[in-house]
This record gives sequence, C-alpha cells and structure tokens, in this order.
Amino acid sequence: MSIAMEELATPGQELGKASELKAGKGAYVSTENGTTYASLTGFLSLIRPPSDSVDQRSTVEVTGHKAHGAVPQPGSIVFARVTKVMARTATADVVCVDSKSVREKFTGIIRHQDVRATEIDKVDMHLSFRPGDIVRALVLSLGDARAYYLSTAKNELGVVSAESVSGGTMVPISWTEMQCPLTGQVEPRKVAKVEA
Amino acid sequence: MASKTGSTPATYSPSPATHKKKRIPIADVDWVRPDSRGFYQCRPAYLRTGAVSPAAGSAYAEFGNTKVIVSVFGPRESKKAMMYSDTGRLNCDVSYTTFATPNRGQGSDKKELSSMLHKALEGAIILESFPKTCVDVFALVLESGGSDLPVVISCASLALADAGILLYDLVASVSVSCVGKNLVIDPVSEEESYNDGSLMITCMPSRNQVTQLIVDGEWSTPKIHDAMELCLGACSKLGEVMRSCLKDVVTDLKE
Amino acid sequence: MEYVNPEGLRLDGRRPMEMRQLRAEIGVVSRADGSASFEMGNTKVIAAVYGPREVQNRSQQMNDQALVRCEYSMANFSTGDRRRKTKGDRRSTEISLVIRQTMEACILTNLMPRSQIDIYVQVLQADGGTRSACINAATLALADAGIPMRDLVTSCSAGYLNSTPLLDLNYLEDSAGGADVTVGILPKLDKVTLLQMDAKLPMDIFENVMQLAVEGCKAVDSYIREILLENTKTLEIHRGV
Amino acid sequence: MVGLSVGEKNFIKGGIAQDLRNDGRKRLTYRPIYVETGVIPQANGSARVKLGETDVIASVKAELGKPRVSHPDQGKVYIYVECSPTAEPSFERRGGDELSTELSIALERSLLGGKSGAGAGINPASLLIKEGKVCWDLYVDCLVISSDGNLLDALGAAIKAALSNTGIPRVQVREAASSDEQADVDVSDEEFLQFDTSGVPVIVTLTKVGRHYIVDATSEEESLMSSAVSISVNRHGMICGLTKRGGAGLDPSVILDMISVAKHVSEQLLNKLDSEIEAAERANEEEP
Repeated sequence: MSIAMEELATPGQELGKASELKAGKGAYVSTENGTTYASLTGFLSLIRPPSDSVDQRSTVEVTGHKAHGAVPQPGSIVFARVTKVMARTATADVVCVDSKSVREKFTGIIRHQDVRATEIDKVDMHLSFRPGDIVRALVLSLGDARAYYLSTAKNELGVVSAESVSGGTMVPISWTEMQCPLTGQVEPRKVAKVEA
Repeated sequence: MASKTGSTPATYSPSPATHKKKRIPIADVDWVRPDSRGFYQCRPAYLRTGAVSPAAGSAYAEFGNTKVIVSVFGPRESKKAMMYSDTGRLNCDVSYTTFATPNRGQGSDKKELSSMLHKALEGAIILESFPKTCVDVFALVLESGGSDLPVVISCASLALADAGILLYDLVASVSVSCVGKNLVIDPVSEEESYNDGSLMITCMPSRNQVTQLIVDGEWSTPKIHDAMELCLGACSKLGEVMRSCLKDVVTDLKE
Repeated sequence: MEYVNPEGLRLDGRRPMEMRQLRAEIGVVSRADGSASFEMGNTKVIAAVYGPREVQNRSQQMNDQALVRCEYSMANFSTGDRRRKTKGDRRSTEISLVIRQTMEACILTNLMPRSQIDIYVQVLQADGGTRSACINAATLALADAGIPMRDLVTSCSAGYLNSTPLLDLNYLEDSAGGADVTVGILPKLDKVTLLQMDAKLPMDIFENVMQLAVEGCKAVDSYIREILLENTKTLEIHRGV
Repeated sequence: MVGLSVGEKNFIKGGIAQDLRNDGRKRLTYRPIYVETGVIPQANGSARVKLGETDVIASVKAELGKPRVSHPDQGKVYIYVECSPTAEPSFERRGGDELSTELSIALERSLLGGKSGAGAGINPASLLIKEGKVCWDLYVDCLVISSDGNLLDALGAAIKAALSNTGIPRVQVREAASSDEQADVDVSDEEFLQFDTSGVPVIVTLTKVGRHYIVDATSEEESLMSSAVSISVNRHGMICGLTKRGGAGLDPSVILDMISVAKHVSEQLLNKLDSEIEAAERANEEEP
C-alpha cells in the first residue's frame, strides 16, 4: 500500500498537519501545534489506510538511509551467544535482533524460570546451556539496569547451534539433547525446534 | 580523521545562504573585524557527515578557523552501571587537541563545554525511542578559532542525524558578541577575548524553540532583542545549510 | 612561646581549666531527619543526620544491625588561609572514621537492622578541637533525629603546654606541638569511647590531662542536655501539650 | 531528590495555574529572605542567606595576586560553590560536584560580566593595585548547607551580601622597587576599603511549570519544571547574564517575556535585599 515519494526529509522538517497525516516510523506529531514532523533523515513514504478503516488519514514514514543499529525491544526475537552459565541464570550477548545484527554489544539474562514453559522447578541451567551456544530467545522486558531479560520458554526458542567438547557442530536429536557428529557423544541442551 | 576532501564531487560547498548580508547601517563602523567580515556576516560554513567510519554517525564542521569533528556511538548499553531508566541517556564529551589553541595543551574548561553541549542537545533528541540505552557524543575541537561551542553543538546535531538517532529537530547554534555599541555575529577568538558581552543561542529552527541560551556581560533589553533576532535568523539559515548537507549525502549515496 | 602567662592566663585570656564558650542549636537543616550546629569558641560545625533509611548499597546491608556512615567535610573558608580542599583526603577520611566509630558505639544499631544512618558533619570554622565539636554536634543531631542511643556521647580535648594542663585547645595551642588528648565519653554510663593522643606525656601527667578532658566532656554533657531539654520543651509548646 | 506521586504533581501544577502555590505564595512572590552578615570572622567578608529552607553561606577572601597577562589592568574574581552533604545525602563524596560546577559557572557568568569586564558586579579594575604587577584576587567561596530549591538566587544574594560586608585592606605601593621586580606593597592593618556593591546584580530564576512561570521555586516545584531561565539584573535594569536550564525548548517570545518579568521582579528583590543587608550590617555594628 505504500507509495514511495522520491522526496528526502531531514529531522524537524514539517510533513503536514496531524489532522491529515499520521506519524509512522521516523516521524512524530508535536502536541503543541498539531504538526507532523520528520525525525530521521531519509525518504518519505505515504501509506494509505485500508479503505474500510475509520481513520482515513494516511500514515507518513521516513525510512532512514542509515538507521541506527538494531536495539532489542520487548517482544523481539533475538539471537544471543551464551557467555556465562550459573546455577540460576545464564548470561548471553545479543548478536542479532530479529534479522538485523547489532552494532553494539547488549547483554541479556535468561533466568532459571524463563528457560522452558513446563516443569520450571526442575530446570538445571547447566543441562540447558553451555557458554558459546547460540540461542534464539524472546526479549521479555528491558530488565534491570544491567541486562535485558530473555526467555526461551517456547518450542521454537532455545539452543539453535552448539559445539561439542571435541569441536564439532552438534545436531539436535530431541528437544533436550544434541549429538556430536564426530564422537557420537550426546549432550543435554534446551533445544529449539527450528522450522525447516 | 577527516580532512578537506576538496577534490571529490561530494564536497559540500558553502551556499550563498551562509553569507548573511543583512547589513544594517551602524553608527560607528570605524573598525574592521579581524577577518574583514561584515558585522552581521557569518563565516562560511563547511559541513560534512560521515567523517569517522567506525562511529554510528559523525560529522565534520569548519567555520573559518574553527574545526570540529564529532562522532556519535550507540544507542548502546551504558558503560556505567547506572540506575534503570525508561528513557535513553545522552552522554557528551568535548575535548581539545593539544594543538587546538596557540598555547599548546591549553584548552578551555571542557567539563563546562561538555555539560553545555549536553544541555543543548538533550531537548532535541527523542530519548524515549531508545530506552535503557545510551548515546555517546564525542566532540573533538581540532582547531579553536572562536565560537567553538556553537560550532560543536551544530556539528554534534548533524552527527546525531547522521547516526539515525530520532530527533525532534536539528539543532543550530550561533553566538554574537557585543563590542562597544556593535553586535558582531559568529565572533572569532580575538573578538571573543575583548567583547563586552556575549550571547549564544541554540535553537531548533523549524520548531522555533530555543533549547539553550547563555548570556554574559551587560545588556539592555532592546539589545538582547536585537541579538536574539540576529542569532535566530542566522540559526534558521544554518539549519537550512545543515539540511542540505544531510540531503546531499543521501543523494550521493543513491548515485 | 609562652602559652600561659605568669598571671596564669592563656593566649585568648582563658584560665587553663576554662572551656571556650559553647553554643548549640538544634534543627538547623530543616530537610534532614535531625540536625544541629555546635560552636566551641570560634570552632563551628554543623551536623545533619539522615536515616534510619533503606541501605543504598545492598552489599553493605547487615541483617542484624544498622549501618552507620559518616562524612566529614571542611568548607573552603573554614581555615585562616584559603585553600581548595579535596574531598576525601587522608585527614578527613580519618576523622570520618573516628566519628563513625564513636557514634556507632552509642547508637543501638541492633534495633534497626537492614537500615542505614548517615551522619554528615560540615566544618564552617576550624579553630582547634574540630573533632570534639563534630562529635558533640553529631550527638545532638542523632538525638534530634530520634535515633535510640545508649547515652549521649560528648567529647572534649585537653593538652599540656608550659607544664600546665590546658582544657579545650584552640588552633594556636593545638599547633604548638604539645600533647593533645581528645576524649569521648558516655557520661551517664561513665565509659570512655574515644581516646586519642599525639606527642608524648609521662604517665602521671597523662592521667591528669585525661582527667581534665573527661571533666570537660562532662561539662559539655550538661550543656547538651540543657539544650535538648529546652528543645523538647519548645516542641511540646508547639504541639500544645 | 524529591519523589512525588502523580496526584501531588497535579496538585502543585493546579495551584500554580491558579496563582496560589502550596505555601500560599503567588507565582511571582519570593519566600522571606533572611540575611546575616559577618558570619565567618576569618574571611574579609561573609554572609548567610536563608530563603525559606534554603540556607547558604558565602565568604569573600582577598589575596594578593598577579593580574592576567591578557588583562593587566584588572584584578581577578573567582567563585566556587560547594554543596555540603548536610543538604542532600546524594552530595556525599563527589556526588555534589556536578551541581557545584554548574552553580559556579552560572554564578561567574551572572556576576562577573563579559570578557572586557562590562556588566561585572565588582569592577575588576578596582581590584588593581599596580598594573601588570599586583592586584587583589577575590575568592568567593559558597557553601550550600540546606537546599530547598532556588539555590542560584540564594547564592547570588549571599554573594551580594558578602561583598557588601567585605573590607579590603588599603594598600600602598612602594615606588622604590625597580620596575621589573615584583612590586613591593604595604598592606594596612587598620584601614579597610569597602566595595561599591550597588552594581552587583541579583539573580532571578524563572521556573517554567506547565504553561506558567514562577519565581523562587521550592525543590518540589523544581522537580516539575520543564525549563528554567536564570536572569541576573542590576540596579539599572541591565541584563548581566542569563542561563537556561532544563532540556525543553522555549519559544523565543517566551524568553523575551521572561526577561521583562525578571526585570520587574528584580526591582522588588533588589530593594528587599538591600534593606535586609543594611539591617544585618546595622545589627553587626550594634552587637560589639
């Protein structure tokens, strides 16, 4: 539905009246004078509302030519590398948010209770993750001052890639185990069910 | 490090808009400014984004002899373990190269400049857009040639826009000095050292809002009116120059 | 130099066993939980107490008693020659520690587990005996804050110059290089909680000097109690009891 | 820091909108000012100013120094502010440094005038003893003992009072000394010169809360501010310095309006302060 307008906007540029134009990404509405302004440098695009919607205003978006690096938001799916596993928590560095890689390091924490959805009390962190594992996780919240809270309590979340002690990339054999193709050794993990 | 890449076609050359020729007849025009500008004439501005490649955004500004480079990092995890906050944080740092001033290694108070830069910018950034994280702005004054702070502020705002940080508006900053009966815009170091008063305005040109205002010396109310008007006019023009600089970069990237 | 003249008078005209003029006021910092100013002659300090409140630094929290903290700072203009003082230099760290330990000994910390009490002392004028003045001000501030204490702590110093024991040394006498004994006592319990001395003294003279300081403490105590009583009375009047 | 609930915030805001603040004041009314001078005997001049529950001390100390090479005909004035942790526990250790620096800079800007000395509260040329050789260095040290908002105005008033209380020894230059040597001076023990402090400006801070602005905000009101503008105004109604705080942008016309309001308020404040200083000085003279 979007119609690309080959027009450039810069932050603070007036785009129109808020009564006629809704602000999408890269734009905002000033409450003082009811004007929609751009907040990014980039190309303007106008998205027409679906014809049956009550609000017949178009939404204006500014697509940055160089938007800032991805930042984890509550609800986004991230890939993270486990750095430290302790009895009650595992710490991981976020490397990807949705499909974008991050430019700066963000720390996340997977708490004991957020590892899996069932039998929470029986979770053993050391049997779920190992340092170096790549996990797919959901950002639960912004967490505390230090880290984001991550969760792997879903079938499609958990370890997606792990190396065995001997250095081979392991293959999942069940939702709790992975096997090393070199030695045949089986190691416990909270494995993610990856869609083919 | 950025250098003047005058040969590349991407170079932004100062448009005539930078030369403000709003000459108002002044009673005692018996002296000439050190760089023989008109009293109400700004120095030509040279602005360019993307001067520092590892940074998320960066800009280089040159106003006469004042040369400034600003890099922006983030949004990223704040280095200092601070209290949790719903909004993002801005961290500013201004430093001088040892060769920025004639006396080696003698910069003015950087802590003061850093806090003033912070105050000038924080009102223009949509801090809610990056909760819990922190944007670092590092400004380096390569050469100090007067009106350093306004140049640093304008350049930093350009770097923030380049980094794709959501902004309410660009921030343009201009200062005037009062010398005797006259107001001189965009003073050079020499003029700053003997002025009777100085006024610096930082504003968001298209929102018509002042984010920072600093005055010292003795001013009458009409004079403050004049000086503010002069500065605001110059700010809006500087804002246009900054906009066209940002647009030029995108257009160049496309080609 | 002659610190006691033949008539038996000291440089500032006091007798050897005479204390400087005491003056105290309660509630000088209205935003604090408890505060007091204390003057001993030209030495003037302000103490403010915040707490008991939540422990700021979790790792310092104690489950069986309250955490007592103290910070001592000197104003730039407090001494005769102006100098820019850096916070946290050795001297102020040492005095902070002395005050903290002295006050901790008299506060019933076990009644307020997992909480924190901050004592801030600010020297406005320093003319010898700042340590003692700070402790006296802190006692008053703690009492004003309503923090349970075993007893009031009071402190006073005494010295020995020109073979005369002198009570409550001022800056000139303090810097003369003679012995300087600072004593802090719990007057009602008749216990010594603080005893510091520099330079050296023969045992028998030391006992005399210390006894003199203890007498000084007792005099301070009776003054402090008077002030506290007066303050309580005014509070009562304000309440309309 | 002041922690206020939404209800409390709305209550304060509502009161300000109706020109009736929590403590019964109007928007442009100051709290009662209490001035005491000569509180620090070892300084050349000192004053303690209480503005409601805000309590500050300023002291002035004069020392002989050498003029700056760039301004050989002027003495030097330095202003330092220190925030005692007695005022706010968060000021302990280095916690108050940021605020101290901010206040010092704002005070220097408001009271010391431009680079050439124009608009300065104390004419720096009057501190000169011998050009390029000897001058007085004035060290203005301030201490915040208790803070309940509007520190800058209180500090400005305290400095003005302390300067009025200051006596600088009369100095005679011995002409015998050869020109390139450090000048030889006689500092008198008996004769003291007073400053002309009529030119020292007062600082009026207008704090914008909602759509209105108020003077002399308490810390509760300050916690609601969107921005604040501190304007220093002298007897002649000239603006001697201006500092803006707070991130929110202001419309230029609002700033100009604030300046005219500040000028109006400053007149009353100056008169009030002058009479308080005079009363304090008189009380001092009567005491001994």
